[in-house]
Amino acid sequence: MVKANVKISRDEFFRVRGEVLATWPTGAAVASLDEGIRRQQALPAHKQFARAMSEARRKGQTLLQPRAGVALVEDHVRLLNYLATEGEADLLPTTIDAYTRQNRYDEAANGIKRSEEAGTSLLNGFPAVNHGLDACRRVVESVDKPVQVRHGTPDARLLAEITLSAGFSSYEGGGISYNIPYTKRVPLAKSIRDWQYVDRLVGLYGEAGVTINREPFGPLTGTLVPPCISHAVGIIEGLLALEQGVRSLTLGYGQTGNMMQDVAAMISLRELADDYFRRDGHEDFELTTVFHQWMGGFPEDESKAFAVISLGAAVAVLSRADKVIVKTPHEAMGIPTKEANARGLRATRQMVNMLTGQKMGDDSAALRREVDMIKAEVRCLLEKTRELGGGDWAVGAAAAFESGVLDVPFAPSIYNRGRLLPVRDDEGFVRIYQPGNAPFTPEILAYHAARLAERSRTEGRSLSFQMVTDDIYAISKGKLIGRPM
Amino acid sequence: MVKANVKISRDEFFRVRGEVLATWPTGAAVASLDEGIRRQQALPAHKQFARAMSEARRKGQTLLQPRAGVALVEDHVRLLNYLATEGEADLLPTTIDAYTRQNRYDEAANGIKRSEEAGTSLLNGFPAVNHGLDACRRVVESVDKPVQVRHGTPDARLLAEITLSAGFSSYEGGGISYNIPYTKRVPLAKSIRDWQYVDRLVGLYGEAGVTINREPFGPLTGTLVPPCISHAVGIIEGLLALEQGVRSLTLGYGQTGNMMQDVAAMISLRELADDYFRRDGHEDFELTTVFHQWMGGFPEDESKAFAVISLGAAVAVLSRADKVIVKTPHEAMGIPTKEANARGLRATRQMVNMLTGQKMGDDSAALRREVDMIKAEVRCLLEKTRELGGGDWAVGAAAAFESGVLDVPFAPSIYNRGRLLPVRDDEGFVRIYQPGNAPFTPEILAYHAARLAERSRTEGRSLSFQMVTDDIYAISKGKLIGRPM
Amino acid sequence: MDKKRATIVLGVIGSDCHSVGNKILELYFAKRGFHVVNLGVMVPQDEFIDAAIETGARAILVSSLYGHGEIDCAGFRERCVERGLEKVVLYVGGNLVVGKTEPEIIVDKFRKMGYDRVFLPGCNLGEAAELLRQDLGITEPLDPE
Amino acid sequence: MDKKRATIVLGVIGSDCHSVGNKILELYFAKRGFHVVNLGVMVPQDEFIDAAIETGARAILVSSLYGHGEIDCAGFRERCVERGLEKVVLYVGGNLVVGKTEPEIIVDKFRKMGYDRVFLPGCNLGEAAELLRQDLGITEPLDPE
Ligand code: B12
Ligand code: B12
Repeated sequence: MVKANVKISRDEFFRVRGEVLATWPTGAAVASLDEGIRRQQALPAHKQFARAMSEARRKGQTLLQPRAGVALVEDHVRLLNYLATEGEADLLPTTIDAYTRQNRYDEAANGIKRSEEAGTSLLNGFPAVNHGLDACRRVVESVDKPVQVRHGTPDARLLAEITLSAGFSSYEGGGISYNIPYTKRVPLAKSIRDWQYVDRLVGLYGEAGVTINREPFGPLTGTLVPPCISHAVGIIEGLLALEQGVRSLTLGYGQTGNMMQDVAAMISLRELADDYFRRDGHEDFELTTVFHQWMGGFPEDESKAFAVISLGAAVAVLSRADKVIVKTPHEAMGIPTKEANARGLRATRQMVNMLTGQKMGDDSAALRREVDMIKAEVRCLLEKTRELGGGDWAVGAAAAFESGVLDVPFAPSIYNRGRLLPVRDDEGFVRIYQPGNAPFTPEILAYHAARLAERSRTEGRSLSFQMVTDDIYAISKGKLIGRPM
Repeated sequence: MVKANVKISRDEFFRVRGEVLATWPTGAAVASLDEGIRRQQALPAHKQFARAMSEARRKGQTLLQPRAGVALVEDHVRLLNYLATEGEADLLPTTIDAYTRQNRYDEAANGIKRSEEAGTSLLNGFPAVNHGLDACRRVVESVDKPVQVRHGTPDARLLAEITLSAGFSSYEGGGISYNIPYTKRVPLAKSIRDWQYVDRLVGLYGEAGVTINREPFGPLTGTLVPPCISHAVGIIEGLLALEQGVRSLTLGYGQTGNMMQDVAAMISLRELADDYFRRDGHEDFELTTVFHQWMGGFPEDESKAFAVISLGAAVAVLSRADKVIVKTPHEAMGIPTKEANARGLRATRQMVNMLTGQKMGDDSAALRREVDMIKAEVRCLLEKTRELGGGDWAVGAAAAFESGVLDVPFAPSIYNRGRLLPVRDDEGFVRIYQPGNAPFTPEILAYHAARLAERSRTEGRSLSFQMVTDDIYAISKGKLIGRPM
Repeated sequence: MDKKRATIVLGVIGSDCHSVGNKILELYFAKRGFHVVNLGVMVPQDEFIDAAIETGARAILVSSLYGHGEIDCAGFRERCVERGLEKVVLYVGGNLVVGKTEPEIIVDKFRKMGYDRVFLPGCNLGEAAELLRQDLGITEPLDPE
Repeated sequence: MDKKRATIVLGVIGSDCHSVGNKILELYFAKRGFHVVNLGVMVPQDEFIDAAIETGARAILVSSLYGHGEIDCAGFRERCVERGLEKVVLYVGGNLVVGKTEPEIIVDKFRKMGYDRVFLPGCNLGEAAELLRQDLGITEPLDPE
């Protein structure tokens, strides 16, 4: 069996690097890694992402971060500054457009051109590769907060080279989480390999004393993902990243809407990740967490959207997330205007401020039971993955998806089995309805089945795909659970 | 000692009734109590307030009710219907204007006239007495939900006669809760007496088989009121009402913003009230509860207001309130437009729907400790009140306020001592900073002092009125606790 | 410091019971060195004027929160003049009209009614006190917050 | 019932990965009696057309969620005609443009591009299926939901 989860050698890295930088003309400008390192070293403390995350954790704060990106540089700078001032954001994003995510830089170029003509953004994000180093530097230098690249790119090597060189100090994504939910035909082995490159790049910055924060994408498809699945993926991506020299890791989780499940998920994520990382011999890392406000379909009505946003904000604090990713009242409709984006942030800010320091149910036995249940589930998935990989997480991950040991609900990738089906139980916990090939113990499956039977009974109907569909629509239609009328 | 908490005799009631109806020309139209009873009997089931409350309790639902009232009848009807359809309200209000609340019907008449001229409401509510029976019937008949009178009237006898006769099926207020926070110079003995009249009127409807719902006003001044104080007042008003024959009682509580305190408050309110009512020999009553979204100063920013509204909605459900009174994003600024009112309702609806059936921390020991603490506090206040009244709650209540045993923070009434001062502790619980003459045990005071000492330590400043002021402003400035910058 | 201890009359006009802001205003202006005569809530126009005459107050600070401000505050300036308080400084503040309204419209409306300055709910009390100092021609600085 | 089992091609256009609505649409239209060829996400224009030609589909249902609809969907009608699908019924739906936009503007824009019907995210699938039945000239009623 090939060993895949090994640190990429310097030689190999720089060999590949030449190829990567050559894939688009703007790559040439970042040829010197040292210049990038110097720019990172020159970043003032308050613009360093890893430092902000670490301080938040130390002080027990929950930092606020929006998503935002538009086609043109000056508009993007204006947008970010607006979100910092009017939105009271603590951390800034640069969300990348969907062409760039697929390395379709020619289409991104067309999008830029058409946006210039239209005088408004026709792209759903900031095409950082096309704009290149100087424009990215302009972004980082024009704002006064740490900035992160947020995207969904299976091969994000060139994007990383350019943005990190420009001074972005955090980079979202991972070889699984930016493949399975975001693409159709990219083999996992390839995206994992390409993300090892990104992590190795971050590791090289690290060797020069620059800590770049890395954040695997927790929510996956954002749609009824049982916590154990996203935790398993996040922990594997964490292990892969640590191997390449990443030190500042933020693991994420997307809200399901049941408060207890969400709090339990955040607790178990922290505990499990710490455990798995140490068990594999990693010591020198800083683990923080991010909670994503509801990632599934939103209600169109903006007042209702505010309630969804507010619940996410509340649970972020109650679950002691170090960061919360904020949605907007425009979510169901389209990319938010800067005003709508700031409105989501301000609602979140108010909730976060009101609840900071509050404890609700921390000593609950029911909560602890859910924590233990999630942990047991994740262990089933991860132990089998480890086994499939003969101890190698990269090999194991690819094999696990191939066999359906890991299976992300509703994902577009052909490399995802798509046989596991989730559904909500009678209290709204997302449970396993059909496990597909996921290797849960009979006890775990019995627990899920028992909870789901309660719902069947309440609704007087049996479990079915109709119920799953009803649950997918539920929050957008004003409920948590998709019950029949 | 006079016995005051006794059922008003029929004879006395009807003697006084003559005087009451004569205080304004519109009184004449409701001279026949039987006609009112017939109209109430003719109300379809889904428009009966007591029934709606009782069903909500049985089904574990939290019903939504806005506040709303404008000067002119047709506008008011339009407003209520809008709140039912666009706002998805379960229960409708008719909020009475402030002149009517002070029985200044001539000024209300002027307000109606000026509103007609201006083509918009210049009154802060619906002047039901001036409009009289037929207009009130029109209101009840034009909507398809139960309607309640919500006001703040120390002498609400004529208002009750007219509105109940017209088919309003719930009546808010009480001799203490609609005096102390709402007026300056009305003696308690007088307002209690006048409210006994109202309760007796409700009792007479009850004797004819018509259950009118009654709701003491829980939040009092809405400003940092410790739960024990509003509970004591609510329970006394409940006892006074039961004595006069009221059967459907909804006790209320205004959110403080600390989730655990709020949930504990709602649990203790139900348990204590039930206990006190039964101890006094009442058996035949139905007790439900209402949770008021934050009643203090709101943030001006509407997005932030949505977060405050959403937190209130969440806690209403988590605390199993049978009803939630909904604020609006215009709260800080002025009487809401019907659109803004509906927006508050829709945000609340979404939150209520998402959380219904969820349990968060129900089994928490820390929560139970707060429940027990509130109960012990209320018992101190109520036992002393009982003692001061020689077993008579009406006499006791007046004496308790006179001596400062009962003392509502920041109230305008000269019959309220105003020596008790609340302030938030380090987690945002509203605690007793200065008890004034409130007869808490040394243990209770020590508990409060210890919690407050924690805050002192965190903030590095001693307790002071400045801290109280900071707390009054806090939520409107985006925080729960008024900490120095 | 006693020189600047100018007397001011404070109260909430009409049938308005909102007492919280009133208590804060009393404490605040007293702290900054004014001599505050606080009439509390539910104060008729003539009670303000009586108090001002009685105490020789040079300013009247009217609050209205509950929405009837437009009705309650009308004619106050004329009444002051009628009763001999030609020079009294008249401030008004709070949620002055029914409904969320553009600040400019509110300020304009109450300026036209004869109020010297108009304050909205979110106003900065420090600025208000400073303006009052100027309007009363007090030359010493105010007491610290 | 087999008569109305008209073939329709379904897919999410461009670089768009939103797969949830697509899975639901597939199941829904199949349930109502259509024969659905689902191409999944990230489908180029020509792949839609290839599939329609291959399967003899009479309608193409295009989804675009991610905001690039305006760019990705342009010229599709012309391309269909070019490749001999003069009569194919073209539907489009989803979050078709970047940013919250008035429904009329969106519908108008895509109608002008040659789409027969334009659906917004909150649309009722029952109505869409019914319209499709009519547009395809199917006379029998659809299968029940
Ligand atoms: C879940 C989600 C994701 C998941 C998707 C996982 C997956 N693989 O499916 C993740 C997190 C990966 C994701 C990624 C992105 N997303 Co996204 N996502 C959503 C979200 C929250 C829900 C979508 C969903 O599943 N809805 C539930 C299904 C059932 O509804 P639906 O998709 O709308 O489909 C129904 C209808 O539209 C209709 N319909 C659709 N097509 C057609 C066609 C016909 C003919 C008919 C009749 C009906 C019809 O019927 C469907 C079934 O009922 C929406 C916002 C929302 N709706 O709340 C944003 C949203 C669609 N995403 C958006 C964006 C921009 C992105 C990204 C580019 C990231 C970014 N910049 O923020 C990337 C896309 C990358 C890429 N290459 O595509 C934007 C699109 C903006 C715009 N149009 O202006 C949205 C609207 C959010 C927003 N307001 O910014 N997203
Ligand atoms: C608490 C409260 C109550 C409590 C009051 C308890 C009490 N006795 O004080 C209760 C629940 C009893 C109550 C009752 C009513 N209320 Co009320 N209440 C509020 C609330 C939520 C907070 C008020 C408060 O205490 N704020 C905190 C203090 C510190 O701020 P403040 O009062 O604004 O005062 C500050 C500033 O305004 C300024 N200021 C004020 N005056 C002046 C004057 C000068 C010269 C200066 C420089 C500054 C200044 O400085 C003050 C200190 O910082 C407000 C809405 C809000 N603000 O969020 C509604 C509000 C004031 N109430 C309102 C109404 C209508 C009523 C009722 C008529 C009921 C109803 N129809 O809904 C009754 C009033 C009955 C009556 N007779 O007056 C409306 C007024 C609407 C309008 N203007 O269009 C408001 C705005 C709510 C709303 N949006 O509908 N209320």
